[in-house]
Amino acid sequence: MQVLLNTGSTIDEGRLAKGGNKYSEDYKKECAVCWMCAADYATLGSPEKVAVTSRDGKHTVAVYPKVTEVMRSGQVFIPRSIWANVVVEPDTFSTGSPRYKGSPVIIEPTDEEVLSAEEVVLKLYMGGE
Amino acid sequence: MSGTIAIKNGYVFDPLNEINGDKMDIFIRNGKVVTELSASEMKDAKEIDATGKTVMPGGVDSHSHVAGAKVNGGRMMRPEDHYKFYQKKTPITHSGCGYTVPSVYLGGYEYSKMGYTTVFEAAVPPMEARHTHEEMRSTPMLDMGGYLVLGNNWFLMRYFKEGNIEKAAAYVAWMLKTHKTYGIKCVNPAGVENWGWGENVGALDQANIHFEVTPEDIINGLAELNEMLGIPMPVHLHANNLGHPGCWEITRDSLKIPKNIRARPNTNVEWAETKMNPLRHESIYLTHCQFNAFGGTSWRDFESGVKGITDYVNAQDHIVMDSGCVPFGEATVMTGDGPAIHDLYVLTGHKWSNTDVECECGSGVLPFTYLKNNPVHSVQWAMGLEVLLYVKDAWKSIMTTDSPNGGPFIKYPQVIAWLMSNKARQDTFEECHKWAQDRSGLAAETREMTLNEIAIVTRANAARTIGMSHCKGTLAVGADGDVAIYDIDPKALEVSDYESIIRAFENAAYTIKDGQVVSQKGEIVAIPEKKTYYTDIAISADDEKNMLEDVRNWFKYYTIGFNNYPTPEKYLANPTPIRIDAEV
Amino acid sequence: MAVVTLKPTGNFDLTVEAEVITPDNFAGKSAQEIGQLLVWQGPKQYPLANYFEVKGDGADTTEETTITIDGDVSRVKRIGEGMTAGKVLVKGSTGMHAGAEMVGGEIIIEGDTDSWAGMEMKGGLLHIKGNTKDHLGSAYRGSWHGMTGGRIVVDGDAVNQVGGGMSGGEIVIGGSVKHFCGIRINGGLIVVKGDAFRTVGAEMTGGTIVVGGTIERFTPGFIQEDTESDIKFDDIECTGEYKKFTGDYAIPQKGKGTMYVSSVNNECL
Amino acid sequence: MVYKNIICPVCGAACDDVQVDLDTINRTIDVQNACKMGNAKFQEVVSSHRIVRPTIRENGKVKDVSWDEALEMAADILVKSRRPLFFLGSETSCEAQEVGLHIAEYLGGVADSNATICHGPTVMGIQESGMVGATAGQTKNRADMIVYWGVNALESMPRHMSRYGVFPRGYWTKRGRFDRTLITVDPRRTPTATASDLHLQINPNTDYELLSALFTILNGKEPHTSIEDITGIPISVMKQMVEMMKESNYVGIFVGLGVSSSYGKHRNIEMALNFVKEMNNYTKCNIGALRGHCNVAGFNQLASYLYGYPFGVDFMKGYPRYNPGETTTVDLLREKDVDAAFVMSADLVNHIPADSAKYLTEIPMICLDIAPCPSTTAADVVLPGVIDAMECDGTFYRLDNVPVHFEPFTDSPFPETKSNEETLKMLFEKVKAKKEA
Repeated sequence: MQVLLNTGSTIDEGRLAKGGNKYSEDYKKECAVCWMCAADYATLGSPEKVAVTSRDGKHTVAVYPKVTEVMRSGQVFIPRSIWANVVVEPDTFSTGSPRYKGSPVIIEPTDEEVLSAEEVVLKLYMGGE
Repeated sequence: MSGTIAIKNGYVFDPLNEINGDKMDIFIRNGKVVTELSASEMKDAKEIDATGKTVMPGGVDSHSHVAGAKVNGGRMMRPEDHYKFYQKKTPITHSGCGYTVPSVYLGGYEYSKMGYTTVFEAAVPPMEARHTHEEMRSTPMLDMGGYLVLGNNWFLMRYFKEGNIEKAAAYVAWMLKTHKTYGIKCVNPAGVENWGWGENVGALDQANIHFEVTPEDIINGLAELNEMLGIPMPVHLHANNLGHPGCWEITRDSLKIPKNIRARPNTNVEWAETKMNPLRHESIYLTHCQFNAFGGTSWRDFESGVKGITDYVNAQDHIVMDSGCVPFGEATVMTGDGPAIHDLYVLTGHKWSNTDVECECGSGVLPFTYLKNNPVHSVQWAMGLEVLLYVKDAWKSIMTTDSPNGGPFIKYPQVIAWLMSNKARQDTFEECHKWAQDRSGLAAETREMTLNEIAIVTRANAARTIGMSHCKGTLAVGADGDVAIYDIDPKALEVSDYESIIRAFENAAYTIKDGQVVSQKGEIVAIPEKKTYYTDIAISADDEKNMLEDVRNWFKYYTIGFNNYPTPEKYLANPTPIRIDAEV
Repeated sequence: MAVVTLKPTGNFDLTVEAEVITPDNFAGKSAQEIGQLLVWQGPKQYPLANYFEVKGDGADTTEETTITIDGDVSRVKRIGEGMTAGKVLVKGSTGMHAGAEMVGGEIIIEGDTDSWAGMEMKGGLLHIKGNTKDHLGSAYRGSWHGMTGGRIVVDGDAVNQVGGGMSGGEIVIGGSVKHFCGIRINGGLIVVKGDAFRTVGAEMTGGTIVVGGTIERFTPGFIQEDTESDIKFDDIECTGEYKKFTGDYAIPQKGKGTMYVSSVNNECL
Repeated sequence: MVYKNIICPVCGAACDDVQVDLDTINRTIDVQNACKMGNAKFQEVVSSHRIVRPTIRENGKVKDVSWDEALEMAADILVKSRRPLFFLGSETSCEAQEVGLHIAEYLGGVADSNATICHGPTVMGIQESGMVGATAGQTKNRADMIVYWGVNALESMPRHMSRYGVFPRGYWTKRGRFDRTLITVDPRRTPTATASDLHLQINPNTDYELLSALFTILNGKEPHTSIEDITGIPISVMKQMVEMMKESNYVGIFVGLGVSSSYGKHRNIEMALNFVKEMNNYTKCNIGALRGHCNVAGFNQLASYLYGYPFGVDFMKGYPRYNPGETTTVDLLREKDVDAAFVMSADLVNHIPADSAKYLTEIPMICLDIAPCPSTTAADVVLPGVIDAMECDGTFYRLDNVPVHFEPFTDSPFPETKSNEETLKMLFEKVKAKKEA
């Protein structure tokens, strides 16, 4: 399903990041999460995990879904974090600032493991070092 | 020996010392002017042959916008001002950019190249004083200080309404020390507070909203407490109604307010041995007169109103003023007068920035281009020069462009040329809109300033006015060894060849600071130490305690805590307090 | 007419700034002298010959000098910057700022260009046969004065901010544009033959914009005045029926800009 | 020991009323007045995960080294680089950033900071339009209407509402929240939106169009009807909003990344700024940005006064140049146009898109930080950071560009350095020595 990805802060994302706990389980539970409305979640088949893929298909990341009333259909939200940024569009519109708000992405059910922040760096960015 | 130098055979112009183009030598030892150097000192000293050259004290700018929040606002919002005007780094200098709002390094170098060694920032918002000081600290080549903006301060307005001048004085003494600033700046008194509600004031007797004080109350109150405290400089006034046709009248009337207040500067310092009395006798220092001297009633019948002001100034002894000249071309207008800049936005539709500062003051910034074919701009050009040429006694005037409001300070050489050469003015009349001739009296003015008068309006009087002539603006024994040597032979000078005047003042042959050559023919050759001056007034502990009780009470209206409000000395380069024992 | 051919041979791992590649700089120089002209890569300058095989001498005059770049120079910036006459032919794609501030002469780019092509252009012709990116013919950051003269032709697509702050000259886009085409223009002509995504003519206060394709999201501050057919601007012809709008009324006291939008492709407007 | 009036070094609010009780024996810290984020950061002074030793990566293995060795290797990387990127993050002082700028200038590199991936477009909008703003106390004392546009203040700057925006009792707003109307514009129904009197739930990426329509209404014209479908907001609601604003005595608008980071970027902000400028012909109206990192405004101020440009400053040609999209971090990395990076007090790998982050992990990278994070994991040299406002003094600029001087309540845990400023000065000395050798 193609949706628009919004990213941004949540209070606990802020608490964990500012507290230097980016490698904690709590951080993963707070941030490796894709918020969506119930209808979209049902359309996906109510999966345990979803894969989010950038529009160009180059980057995919597995996260947990979270169903919430604050989202509208066709829009998802991932707290600002490494998981979100794997799929945020790197084009900056000639401004230096990538599309943290409103990047088109594809979401689908997945069985892939949800990686920790450290694993994302090591596996997705550093070639599995 | 560092800071030791002999400048031989130059034509010296040192107005405070009554030296008018005499051929003589200047000696500096350890950064200070001395009568002579001993033979052994001469061996180690640098010697400069100034034969056929003009020697003046280092230039002093008593009103320029070079550092602080609003200047930086101008820098930040104007990349288009910078991208074609830049300088590369050298082994000793930093790089920089910016034409009307240069970055701090570039600004310092550019002033130094013109022979300036001392510059005072015209407006320091108290709450943002740390910012101003950070920028001054980073500005190379120049000794500096800043004036604290106090004309719409809540605490003062409350004291003035209560008629409590003693507490107001105690507050000002505390504020100058707290923010390490030098004197009192008063911008659009009572009007800027009204701008907090999108309003202004229009008359000297119009009380503002809520605080119910008038511009007259504020000007009078500040001038009174200024002299009670013995502050080195007079109250520095940016009058009401700036930039509005017809504003010259309110300006003249503002100048009348402190007529009977006696100047009592009480600076406790060692004075250089000048022949003239270096102490100011003025109770008010009007800034950028040109912008406050608009005549007419609208833009259609706009004309110069300068004469109305200069006639009054010529007849009185309590006023000194700077000009705010308009040399045409790119400018960035920036002032503590928020509503004035809003009016310019309405007029032009340009980029416009504004920052209101809680409980204190405000500011506005707007890019501006003065065009020779624009009728109003061309009159403004004439007016700026009228201000300087109509004031008969050069000791009542100072040359500025209110940089970068009328134009950037790098245009000073051009302004000097217009002042010295009637031909330069006539040639410009040829190029600009005919209103310049029709709506001002400049075309008929034939006065040509002498080099001595130029020395008065560009250094001696600037230093004297702000109470810095104990060390600046003169080459008297004991003064700082700040010297500018220009490639002008006064004996051979033809003022009709004004291009040569411009060239000479653009790049001093030598700029010497504290006895060290720092720039030479437009090249920076050394980065000297610099000082930051501020006024440190001792008042009675009881007065301070009583006043601070009020201040603490009202501090809840700030968003910064009382303990985090002051500006620590670490923000100053070589903090240099000017001590005053107040007679409060 | 003399042709100087530059064949890319060097290492372009970091981008190269080569504002020196103009007929003005090449005229009157031999191939060897041209090879000694300096370009930037990072904070250092190197001879042009480190990056290009140079063949042919420049003509005596700028007008008669043609530069052919025979290959892909998509990591070379500022080709033809500020040129006043002569011709540059690029048989590939270029980096940013191609033909920026050009005053005269002709640049033909057979491939694509990166952003800022023809920035603040004053005269001449810049013809991009492929696609380009952002800020085509626009003003530098913070300035409201972009292109003032000359012509830019793009056969393919442009992306964002086409002609920002333009006050003269013409830009003709054969393909489509995305956001803010004609932002803040106050004069001149922009013709987009294909589609535009959104914010066409935003903040315009003068000048003319023609969109032949579909505008997906219309700029709200425009008001329809009229319908016109087969409009013509000197040699630029736009056939078919157009709805004529004025705007942008989001900018106070103005609304002197004209926007023509294809009737058939924008029925719902 | 209890310390008062401590400044919180977390977000742009720069709250200066934090009270800290530090027990150095039991290594505990109790913090009053700070929000959740602030409190978490203060715990870093005593945390167990703090980076305490410099490390380098050698043949893929990370090992502890002395400060001198780490600085030597860092200097080597920078001097060998042909075009280094200096990412001078905003979670440290202006004083440290200044040294970083000087090194970048010296080496002809590029200096950038968090603004580039935060409110950079806001600054660019200001460059197109100017900004009519005020210090935070103006809204506190005067504002009877607050608009949060594209910002979830309750979660991104938790004390904004209570200290500056909505709840504080100011001079003319003695009843706090009751004296104010609150409007939120956000595509999400955030906690901030829920707390508002009016929520415009706008379609994503249509901020420019909505602002343009509001402006058209302000100018007395009717916006094109297609605007309702585009933004998802009825024109009648837009008119209501404009009327509410005009009828207020003082409107304070706060924008967040929702405006500057969505499609349109700086043009969105530019339009908001234009609207505010014109609104001042009807009532008093100011605008400000909520700035996430504590000193992100500081770098903008510092770089502007030292070199003329607020971020993305390229010293390649020996003088400052600026062109976002070309001289900015994400673009330089995506285009592989730098070959080494120095990252200070910012977790850059975490915060930029994959293409750029991946390249960053491929080139030599030096990282100065206080806690393990994706950037330190990928770094070749890690220098332990000193925590500003807790362990050393310095300067931040808060969200409204007011500079705040902070004093520490404890010392740097490292005998080798007392602040990040000092660490950078040591690094600069080594860089100069190598370069001039």
